[in-house]
Amino acid sequence: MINKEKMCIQSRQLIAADTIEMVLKNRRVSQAASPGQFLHISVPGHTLRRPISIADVDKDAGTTTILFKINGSGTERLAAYTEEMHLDILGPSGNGFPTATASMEDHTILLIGGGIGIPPLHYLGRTLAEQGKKVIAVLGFQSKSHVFYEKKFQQFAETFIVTDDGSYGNSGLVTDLLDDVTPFDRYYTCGPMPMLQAVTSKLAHKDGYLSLEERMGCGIGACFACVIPEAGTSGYRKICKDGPVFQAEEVVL
Amino acid sequence: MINKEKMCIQSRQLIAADTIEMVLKNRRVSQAASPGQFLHISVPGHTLRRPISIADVDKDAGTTTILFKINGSGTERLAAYTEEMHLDILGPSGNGFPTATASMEDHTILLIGGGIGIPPLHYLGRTLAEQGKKVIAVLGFQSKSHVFYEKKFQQFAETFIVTDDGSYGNSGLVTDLLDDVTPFDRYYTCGPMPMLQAVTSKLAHKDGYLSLEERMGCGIGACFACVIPEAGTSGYRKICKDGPVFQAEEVVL
Amino acid sequence: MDLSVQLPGLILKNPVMPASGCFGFGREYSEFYDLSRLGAVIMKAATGGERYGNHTPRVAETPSGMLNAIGLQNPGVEKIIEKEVPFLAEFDVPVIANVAGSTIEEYQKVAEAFNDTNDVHALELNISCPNVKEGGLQFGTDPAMAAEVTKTVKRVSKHPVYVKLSPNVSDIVTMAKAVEAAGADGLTMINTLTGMQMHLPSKKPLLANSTGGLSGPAIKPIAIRMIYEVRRQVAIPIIGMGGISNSEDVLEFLLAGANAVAVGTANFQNPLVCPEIIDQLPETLHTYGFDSVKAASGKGVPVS
Amino acid sequence: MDLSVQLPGLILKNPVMPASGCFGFGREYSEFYDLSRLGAVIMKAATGGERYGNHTPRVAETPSGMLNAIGLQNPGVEKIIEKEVPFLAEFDVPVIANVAGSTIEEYQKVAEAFNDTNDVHALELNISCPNVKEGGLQFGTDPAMAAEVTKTVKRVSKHPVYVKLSPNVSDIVTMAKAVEAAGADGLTMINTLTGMQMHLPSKKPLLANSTGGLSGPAIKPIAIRMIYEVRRQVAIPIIGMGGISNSEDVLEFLLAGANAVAVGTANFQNPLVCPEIIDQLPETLHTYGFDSVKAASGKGVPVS
Ligand SMILES: Cc1cc2nc3c(=O)[nH]c(=O)nc-3n(C[C@H](O)[C@H](O)[C@H](O)COP(=O)(O)OP(=O)(O)OC[C@H]3O[C@@H](n4cnc5c(N)ncnc54)[C@H](O)[C@@H]3O)c2cc1C
Ligand SMILES: Cc1cc2nc3c(=O)[nH]c(=O)nc-3n(C[C@H](O)[C@H](O)[C@H](O)COP(=O)(O)OP(=O)(O)OC[C@H]3O[C@@H](n4cnc5c(N)ncnc54)[C@H](O)[C@@H]3O)c2cc1C
Ligand SMILES: Cc1cc2nc3c(=O)[nH]c(=O)nc-3n(C[C@H](O)[C@H](O)[C@H](O)COP(=O)(O)O)c2cc1C
Ligand SMILES: Cc1cc2nc3c(=O)[nH]c(=O)nc-3n(C[C@H](O)[C@H](O)[C@H](O)COP(=O)(O)O)c2cc1C
Ligand code: FES
Ligand code: FES
Repeated sequence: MINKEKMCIQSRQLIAADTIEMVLKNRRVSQAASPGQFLHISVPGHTLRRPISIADVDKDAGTTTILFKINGSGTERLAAYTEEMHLDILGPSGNGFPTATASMEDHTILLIGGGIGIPPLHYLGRTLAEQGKKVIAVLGFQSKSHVFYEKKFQQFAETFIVTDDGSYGNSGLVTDLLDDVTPFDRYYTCGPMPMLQAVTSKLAHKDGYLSLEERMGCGIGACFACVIPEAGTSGYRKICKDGPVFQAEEVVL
Repeated sequence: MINKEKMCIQSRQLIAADTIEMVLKNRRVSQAASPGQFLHISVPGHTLRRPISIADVDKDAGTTTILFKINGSGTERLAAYTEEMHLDILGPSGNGFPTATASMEDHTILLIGGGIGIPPLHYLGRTLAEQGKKVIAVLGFQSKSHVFYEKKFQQFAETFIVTDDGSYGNSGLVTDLLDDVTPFDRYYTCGPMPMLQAVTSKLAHKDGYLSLEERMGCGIGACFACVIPEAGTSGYRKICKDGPVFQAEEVVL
Repeated sequence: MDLSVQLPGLILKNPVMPASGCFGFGREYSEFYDLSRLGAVIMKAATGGERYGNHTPRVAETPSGMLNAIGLQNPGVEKIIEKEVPFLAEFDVPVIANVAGSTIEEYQKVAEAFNDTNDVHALELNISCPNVKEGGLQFGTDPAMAAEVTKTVKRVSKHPVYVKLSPNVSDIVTMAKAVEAAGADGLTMINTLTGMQMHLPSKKPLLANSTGGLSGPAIKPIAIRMIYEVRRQVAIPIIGMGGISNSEDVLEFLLAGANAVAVGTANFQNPLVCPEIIDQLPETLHTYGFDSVKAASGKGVPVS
Repeated sequence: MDLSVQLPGLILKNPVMPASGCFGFGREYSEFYDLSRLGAVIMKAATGGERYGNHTPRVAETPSGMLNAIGLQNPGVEKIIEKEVPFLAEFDVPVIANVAGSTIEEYQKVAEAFNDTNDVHALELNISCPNVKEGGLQFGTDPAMAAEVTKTVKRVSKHPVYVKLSPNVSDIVTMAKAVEAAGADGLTMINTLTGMQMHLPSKKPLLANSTGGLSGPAIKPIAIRMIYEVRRQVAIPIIGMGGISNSEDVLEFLLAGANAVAVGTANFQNPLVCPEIIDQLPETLHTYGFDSVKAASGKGVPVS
């Protein structure tokens, strides 16, 4: 159930080039949140809210962590928020990654993330590892200065870093590494559309889930701004409500 | 000469109901400012600047004081500014009250102010008193909670307070008191239009100056938003550039 | 404070309703508040058959506004009557159906279909959608075509018909008079203004459809002007919209001549905006000296 | 980075000029910076005789925009040529005279008067001012009248003629084609959209003139859409305007098909905005892969 809530900024820090991490306090939101869901954040002076994924949750502390990249005027304004200020959000929104319902045979999980698509995979990976899965993470960044959360992923996953320019980790694209990783039972991916297309076509035979992005109006399923064609039908799914996570074969990229 | 300047807020305080006083630091502005001029203040999220009179200047300290009433969304936003923040202003703007050029026979000066028209008369009165004039001030407010700067005026002027509802000082309008004050040589007035009309018609035989308000576009004389008909011609004067102060007979109210 | 308004087919407990296309069929917002609090609900557009609409991106943000090019996506009138109207019928709120089409025949078909239900209380004839290739906007910019589609729908429909005017015209009064003469029971105005945003990185229009409809506070002065102009020359009621986001905005529309109002884009910023406006309205009316919505309606328009 | 643009009668060192009515005759802004830095200057409207204009209030603030109803106040074309043009001639900057009138005869008279000076380099025919009772806007919404006034002025004027289009029309392309066929050397677009604001305390329109022209960022999507539509069907150059306040906005207008741009309302917020935009423009063009203004112009418009 989505609510309109105020979340108090408990900490705020620049964790990589143009990338801000915020820890937000609100017990109701953190209790309800599951991996892959997002917050729809109001930005003063802007007509539309900004969707930002949940990157981590501490249910005991009642906090939710988000990570975002300064990408335009809205995220720039958001980046200017400081500790103790409040964000007006709708959330937790959308349908996240299947975790509890994941079949028990899925022993090894592969996470494939690109850039600012990586945050939702963090909360997901941590949750799956706590459920006893083996987790492998292949994370792609533009360059060394953009790398974040490497250590955090290493705490629960065998982690491979790739940068476009080779300035850190392996050089190239996340898909270049997929042949080298241990066999896995299922993958979860989030990142820019070209990456998702490459990943899903390369892993067409595999059980996989992806998290999608689209420009949103309402963020709650009412305005039909964020649809994606459903595979094999003339129908559609709403990214804000039915997604943002879909099974790889469910939608047409 | 008007400049675009940043002014640092040195202090900010609520001095009466909905009325904020701010002391702004900028040496160039304070050096150039004369009584009756205004600052044209930029307010984030608002297309048009807000004109606010200069209420006092400390040339040694390099500060300029403004007083404004929360009247709408722009002044509300301005009221949320706190110490150490910077205002973006154009100023000092317009032509103020004649002081140095005032003929030496004007021994006794009457100031007549209404509400938020009072601030410019403060800097004016202080300046005239320093020049050795006798200053009388008749100041009208809505009610007791709106009264401000009484003590400051008392430092240089024989001061009469009037409130609409009689909750402080005399009850009624500033014009009710004009018959009772000492004879004077010249008057200066600023306040709402009905007050200015009443004052100028009551004191039609007297030498007087008024400061006018009008909605402004540019604030520098380029857009023709703020004109007022010139008396006795088919012409006009621009309040932002030729004014805001005019001789009483110069314009048609 | 009397907030009630009576309009053809509609007994409104207050003058505030969500605008078409910004509220789906009410399901999502019903999770935020009880829809019975609303003056009415205007449903998303209905076309003859199911429509997928345009490619994405379908929305863009603009200064104090947004562009949308949804393209009338909807499940088609039959499914709407079967699945969506019964959901709304559970609330104590009048329902207005937004009727769209590419041809006069399609408008007629959709309007006739709504004769099958008593849970819809009025039609809003959408002759002004800028986001579909055929029909839509032409009906909205040519007075003769607007009159013809109005007449056709009036002839077949058992429900009162409100015609939704497009602001993309040289002369809004001529349009309003044409549909009034054709028998419209009321007007809703305004729909969106056609706009565009270029996407600098791709050097192309940002919306997949290139153009989209501009809505939000940016267009409010245009809406107020058009309602004011129409109110001076047309007698049928007007449901006003375009950039409303608070109760002062509502009063501005009432003064300009609206009898009731709809709220669109503001729902995206704040899903609770409609009930919040309804709660604030009595105080706002009181502040400016009114004791009812009816007393304020048209008060800013000189009698001519 | 090559910012230069050549247009009929105008050799611009950069594509940025202040828009008519927002810059007076340059005197006030010349105290802020050297006007020679500008691509050109468009003067405030000139009419046959002196005009006082409308009563005050003449401006109102709106979300991301403003309304104005100045009413073409100006000292008349003779005084402008005598007193204002010589002042601008001291700068190294092309001057465009904005020509207004209530009748075809007045347009003709003003245009003829400008034949007496070589310090004006082009005319901008203002057939789109929404703030005067007669003339102005009718010329701007009727293609036949627009063509007639264009022809008349072209016949008598020695200067290239740019026609300023009104956005208050159903079909901007028809207007543009009509004036192109009538011999216009270029277009400037867009003028303001007619809007209104109600003043709640007085329960009346805030502007003394009731309606005013809406300008500023709020109207940018409408300007971009209209320029894009016109660019696809009309060959003459376009000076684009409507809500520009930074160098990204300029690039957006160029991509949509403008050859140069004008900045209006943004001057009120920041009197230095024109030179600041000119300074930022090379970096913005570079960021998006252009090495000149000319290369960017029309790049977002599909060849049809
Ligand atoms: C479900 C979901 C989860 C996301 N999670 C994250 C995250 O965890 N961290 C992060 O940095 N980014 C995330 N994004 C992308 C983020 O929403 C955009 O970067 C952000 O909205 C851009 O806003 P802006 O003001 O910087 O850009 P502007 O260009 O000023 O935005 C203008 C408009 O476009 C929309 N927009 C622009 N880019 C995108 C985009 N890529 N996706 C959706 N809308 C966009 C904005 O929401 C806004 O309405 C997510 C997007 C979605 C849909
Ligand atoms: C020369 C001059 C000096 C002034 N000095 C002072 C002062 O010292 N202290 C003070 O409190 N007020 C002063 N005012 C009035 C002050 O400018 C307005 O109260 C203020 O602009 C209102 O802005 P807002 O955002 O609160 O109201 P809004 O209603 O949101 O403003 C909307 C628009 O209307 C304009 N506007 C609204 N009311 C007025 C008004 N009375 N005069 C001019 N423009 C107006 C605003 O500038 C803005 O452009 C002065 C006005 C002028 C012209
Ligand atoms: C996303 C979106 C979808 C819309 N869909 C429709 C529609 O289906 N039918 C219709 O008549 N108007 C539609 N509109 C127009 C609105 O009903 C309304 O007329 C317009 O947005 C102006 O109001 P606002 O500024 O409050 O949004 C839509 C508007 C938006 C923003
Ligand atoms: C105060 C003001 C006065 C204007 N006067 C004129 C004018 O005299 N002639 C004219 O052609 N356009 C006039 N305009 C319109 C502008 O030139 C411009 O077309 C319009 O404002 C859109 O640009 P902007 O959004 O950058 O302001 C005026 C605009 C404003 C705001
Ligand atoms: S954003 Fe409105 S339906 Fe998804
Ligand atoms: S505000 Fe522009 S001339 Fe005075």
